[in-house]
Amino acid sequence: MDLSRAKACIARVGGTNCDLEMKVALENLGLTAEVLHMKQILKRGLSEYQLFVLPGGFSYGDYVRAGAIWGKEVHSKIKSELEAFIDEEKLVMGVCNGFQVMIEAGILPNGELVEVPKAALANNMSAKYECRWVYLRVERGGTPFTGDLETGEILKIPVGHGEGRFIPASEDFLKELIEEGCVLFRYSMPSGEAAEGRYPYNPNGSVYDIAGICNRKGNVMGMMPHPERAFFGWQLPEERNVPYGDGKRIFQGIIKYLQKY
Amino acid sequence: MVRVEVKLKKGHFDPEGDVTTKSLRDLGFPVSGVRVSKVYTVELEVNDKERAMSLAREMCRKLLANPTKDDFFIEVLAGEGGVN
Amino acid sequence: MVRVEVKLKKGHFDPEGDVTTKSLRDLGFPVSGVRVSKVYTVELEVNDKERAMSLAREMCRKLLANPTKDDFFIEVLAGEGGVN
Amino acid sequence: MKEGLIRKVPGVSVVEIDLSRAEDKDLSEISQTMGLALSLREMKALKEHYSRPLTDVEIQTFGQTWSEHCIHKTFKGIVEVEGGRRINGLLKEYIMKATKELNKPWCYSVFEDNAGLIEFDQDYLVAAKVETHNHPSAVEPFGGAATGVGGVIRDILGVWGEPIANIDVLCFGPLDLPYETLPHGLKHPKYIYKGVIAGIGSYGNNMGIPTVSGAIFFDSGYVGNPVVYCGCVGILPKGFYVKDTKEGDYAVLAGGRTGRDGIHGVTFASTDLMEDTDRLRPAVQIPNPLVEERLRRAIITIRDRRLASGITDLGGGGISCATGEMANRSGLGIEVSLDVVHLKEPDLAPWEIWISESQERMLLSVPERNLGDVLEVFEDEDVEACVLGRFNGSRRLRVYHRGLVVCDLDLEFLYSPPRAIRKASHVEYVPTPCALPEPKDLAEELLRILSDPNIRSKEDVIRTYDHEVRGCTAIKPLQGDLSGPNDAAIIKPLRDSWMGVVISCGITPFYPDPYWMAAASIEEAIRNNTSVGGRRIALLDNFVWGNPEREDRMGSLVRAAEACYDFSKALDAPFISGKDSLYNESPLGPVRPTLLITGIGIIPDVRKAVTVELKEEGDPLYVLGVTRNELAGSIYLKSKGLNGGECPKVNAKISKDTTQSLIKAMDSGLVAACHDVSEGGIGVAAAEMVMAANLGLSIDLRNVPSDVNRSDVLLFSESTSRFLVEVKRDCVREFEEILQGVPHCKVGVVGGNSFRIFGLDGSTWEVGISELRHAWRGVDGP
Ligand SMILES: Nc1ncnc2c1ncn2[C@@H]1O[C@H](COP(=O)(O)OP(=O)(O)O)[C@@H](O)[C@H]1O
Ligand SMILES: [Mg+2]
Repeated sequence: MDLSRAKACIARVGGTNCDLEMKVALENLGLTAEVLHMKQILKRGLSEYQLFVLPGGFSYGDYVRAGAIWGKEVHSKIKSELEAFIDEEKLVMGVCNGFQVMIEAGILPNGELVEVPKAALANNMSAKYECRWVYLRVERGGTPFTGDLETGEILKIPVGHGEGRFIPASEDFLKELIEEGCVLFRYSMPSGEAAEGRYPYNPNGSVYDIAGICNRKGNVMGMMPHPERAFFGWQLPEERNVPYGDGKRIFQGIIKYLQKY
Repeated sequence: MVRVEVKLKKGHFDPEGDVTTKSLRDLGFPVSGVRVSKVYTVELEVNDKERAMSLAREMCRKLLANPTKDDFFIEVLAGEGGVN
Repeated sequence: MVRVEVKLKKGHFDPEGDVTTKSLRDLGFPVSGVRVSKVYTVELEVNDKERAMSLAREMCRKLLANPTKDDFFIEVLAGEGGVN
Repeated sequence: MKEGLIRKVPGVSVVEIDLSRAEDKDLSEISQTMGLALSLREMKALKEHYSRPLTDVEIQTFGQTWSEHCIHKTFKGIVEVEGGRRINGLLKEYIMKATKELNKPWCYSVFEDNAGLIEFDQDYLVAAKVETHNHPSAVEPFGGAATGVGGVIRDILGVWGEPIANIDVLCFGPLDLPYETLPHGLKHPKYIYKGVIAGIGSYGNNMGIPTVSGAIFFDSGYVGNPVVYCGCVGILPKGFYVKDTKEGDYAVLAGGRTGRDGIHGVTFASTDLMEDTDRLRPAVQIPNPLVEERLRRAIITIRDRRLASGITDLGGGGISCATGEMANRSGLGIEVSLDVVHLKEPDLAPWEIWISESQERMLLSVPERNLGDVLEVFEDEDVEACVLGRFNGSRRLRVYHRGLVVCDLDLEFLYSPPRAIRKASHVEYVPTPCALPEPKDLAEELLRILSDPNIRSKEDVIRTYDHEVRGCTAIKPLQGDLSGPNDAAIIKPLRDSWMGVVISCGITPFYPDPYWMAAASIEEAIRNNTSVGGRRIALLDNFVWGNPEREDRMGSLVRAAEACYDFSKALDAPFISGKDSLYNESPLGPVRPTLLITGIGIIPDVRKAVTVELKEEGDPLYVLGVTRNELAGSIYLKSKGLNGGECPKVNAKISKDTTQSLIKAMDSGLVAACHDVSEGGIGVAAAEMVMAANLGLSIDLRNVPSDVNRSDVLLFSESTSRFLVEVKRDCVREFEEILQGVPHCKVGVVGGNSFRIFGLDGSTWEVGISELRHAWRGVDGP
């Protein structure tokens, strides 16, 4: 579709706090992005949007478990709306707290909103909040979110979270995720080999170094690292005299997809 | 009133517990391990023990616990506003 | 083994409990209030009940609780590595 | 107490106190039992003024409004210095005077509102404020520090600023302090340390404000009195700074509910921390960043829609101070009803509601026509709000409770408290020679110093703070994968401008002479700012001192304030805001006098910022500034348990010339890396540049501009006004030209995989990078 007609909805509730930088990144690529409170979403619905973003923050103070309260709210209030959205092969993206919300709402890893989540994002092995830049290996290029990337590419993007340790419900389920191409990003060494749990390359102790996953189709994606914080060159920790950072590549994938949508 | 204890499943890492263990040992306590759990003391507007129990179970399933990593234990307590 | 429960003192507002209450009500549960506390299950390398109790008290004083805002409750449990 | 002085008012929880018949000892007792912390002189002023009985609500209002925290009694009071000199207020005579005389057109609003405001560019203002939260953090480290952050964020909101960065500077007792030596009632430094850091991180992270700048110190002088500075920087469009409360406007209270938490926080901060800390129960505040996050959204919306005419935060003194101040500064009066306030618990007495310091609340003045809209904005963000009252022309503060007037005070009198008079005497620091034999192995000394708690990498703390959230952090506290310590942070606040706000700190609490300590702190704040490319620097001062009623504490305070005037002027950097926290005393004595200077600079293009890590093999390394034998208070001596030596002094001319030339060199693109030389001297600064880059360096001490004849002194002296600068290899000539007239010399070359030092007598030392890193960070990899 014509990009000028495409629209992103960045959702928020009390405690969401990474919505603006998300908007900046999307708008920089020519997308119209609106930040909507859940209350407004309940009134307006999602039909006018092609991209639904759950951004980072501390929704509802991250009480109970990070992302849990919002996740359950999503599940109880916009389940069918969001399922239809996903069915239409529109894009759903969760970053950091948004990813936690998706897990708790059951949107991921299943791709449909199941009541009992089949994974968890538990507290970091360091038992601390970790704000640092990590290396991500792209495990599956060519999905709607990695359309601008090839399998095996290494991205440098920061994380900032206290609860990001991905745990699948079972070994078998992990296998399933891997086999079906649902593991999208893994924490890696700068060289590209797997981090294999090594701190701080794997900053939280995620099983199988999982940093981001998607559904089978790839139109629903959640990740702990923040691509919107690695969008512009000046945001980068080292070489800052380049126009853009690696985070932009993920957004570019989105744009590509929407243009074809 | 119900008391819901949400605990990490056996065999799951408990980073907070590990850090606490270390701190306690640093302070000289003969501690070999700590597990940390959360307790929700919930005032329910119901008076029936059975119902309180089933509501609590439902609350765990719907919000308080994530079955991938958590176990939960429920105890129905007597008390004001709770079960008599 | 000892179980230490650390609770906000009465009169202190519990933001987590408050948010949890709202969320549970929102999900349709007839809940009028929630208080959240933390439980440390500590494996002690001592076998004497009295001593375990006094150690636990000391642990609360030094690390686990802040008497300014917390109450704590200690229970000595039997169990492996604990008091027999 | 005399019979019948106190009478209960029937029907409400209010008592009346008849001061007119009270004797001195009654007055003191009343001040004590009501927790007022008013002096006898102040109580007598009340007695004289009022022949009628005062309600507890009224007396508490005075207790709050006349407290050290709210009106800065000491800093605004008269100081009698030994020898008969009288200072007409430290603030006026020193801090504000420098700003006034410098008269910078870019200073927009200074020392007036909740935060200092300076121009960022044509259309935007930068707001900055730093506060302390020492006492609450000593009692409840997590909550104390967290609410400190929450409070200073509200100061920024209180000038309509959008918070963009947090600052935290912390001082603790030694973490390895033996438990047995801890006096009863004090908490162990480690407990305080962990709690404070968790509290700061938690609040900032939750609010989504990056914590980008700070420092951590350890010293036995902080065992009884930990120091917690929390700062916040914000940005706002110039035209949206509204402060125009009018008669007929409504007073709207919004945010968290009011409870018993923090009652008497103000008076608590104004008295010694002499008691068993656990007994000061009501003073602890429970942080609730979730509420403040929503409050922030609502306030920025109200600002952008221009719905309100004024705003202030609720800090010390709660509703009483916020309403009184807002009415007073607008030349108005106000009527307030306590019945509409949302409460956490039902049975609060009127005076408790009135002065409670529950967190996360703000007060707005709203014109009648906008009232509905304002309440709607709050509702949309799930923020509780109530219409507390209305401003009028009466110049009175009138408070209603259940239909009764429980407080009716004349604002004129309320805001003209008797001026405090303090006495000061000071014993000058006389340097004694320090008997330190020259060590043989400087490599060993360097490694020892690098692992000193005061020098060691603070990475394990810094990374628990989100310094990237908002996506505006151009220069981070830690540089690159190897976490080099940058000298200042840079935030790029606007989408379509390359300009950045440069945030730095200067704090040198170990220097024994208060005058030179203050001078060095100011100079360091400026130096750190310059190191990354900051200029046009504004300063904030934060004094943490002991009981000002003791002459010696006051004496050193005066000396430090004098230095603030002298060096603010000489270095051309105005103060724009600040705060003092006095009465930091404990059973172990007064706090180590500590002055934090925060520097807020700008940089025209964040892409041109300079970072700490060495860049290129073969580049020359320069030392700028002169190294002197100034070891007093240095980490080198301190880590050996030694005293004495000369205190580092500041030569303002050299300092100013150096920073100006350096900025010029940076703007010309000649500088590859830069690091300020401070704690641990050239040795530590150079080692940090090496570690940050994983690139070696050799330096020759014989070339360091200096009159010192010992290698260890050259390496570890903490003389001020010095920088280490890596100059791009082919820019040397141009660099030398710009640096003309400024002491500087090429001392080394980048390269290799070790740090090599050539001593004065021809001896050399070599340390591997990974050895350095093990000493400084405890680990080798990222
Ligand atoms: N010691 C000080 N040095 C410089 N400025 C000060 C000092 N104390 C107070 N101020 C200024 O006075 C104004 C009011 O300060 P303050 O009472 O701290 O406000 P608030 O109550 O909102 O925290 C502020 O602009 C502050 O910067
Ligand atoms: Mg204020």
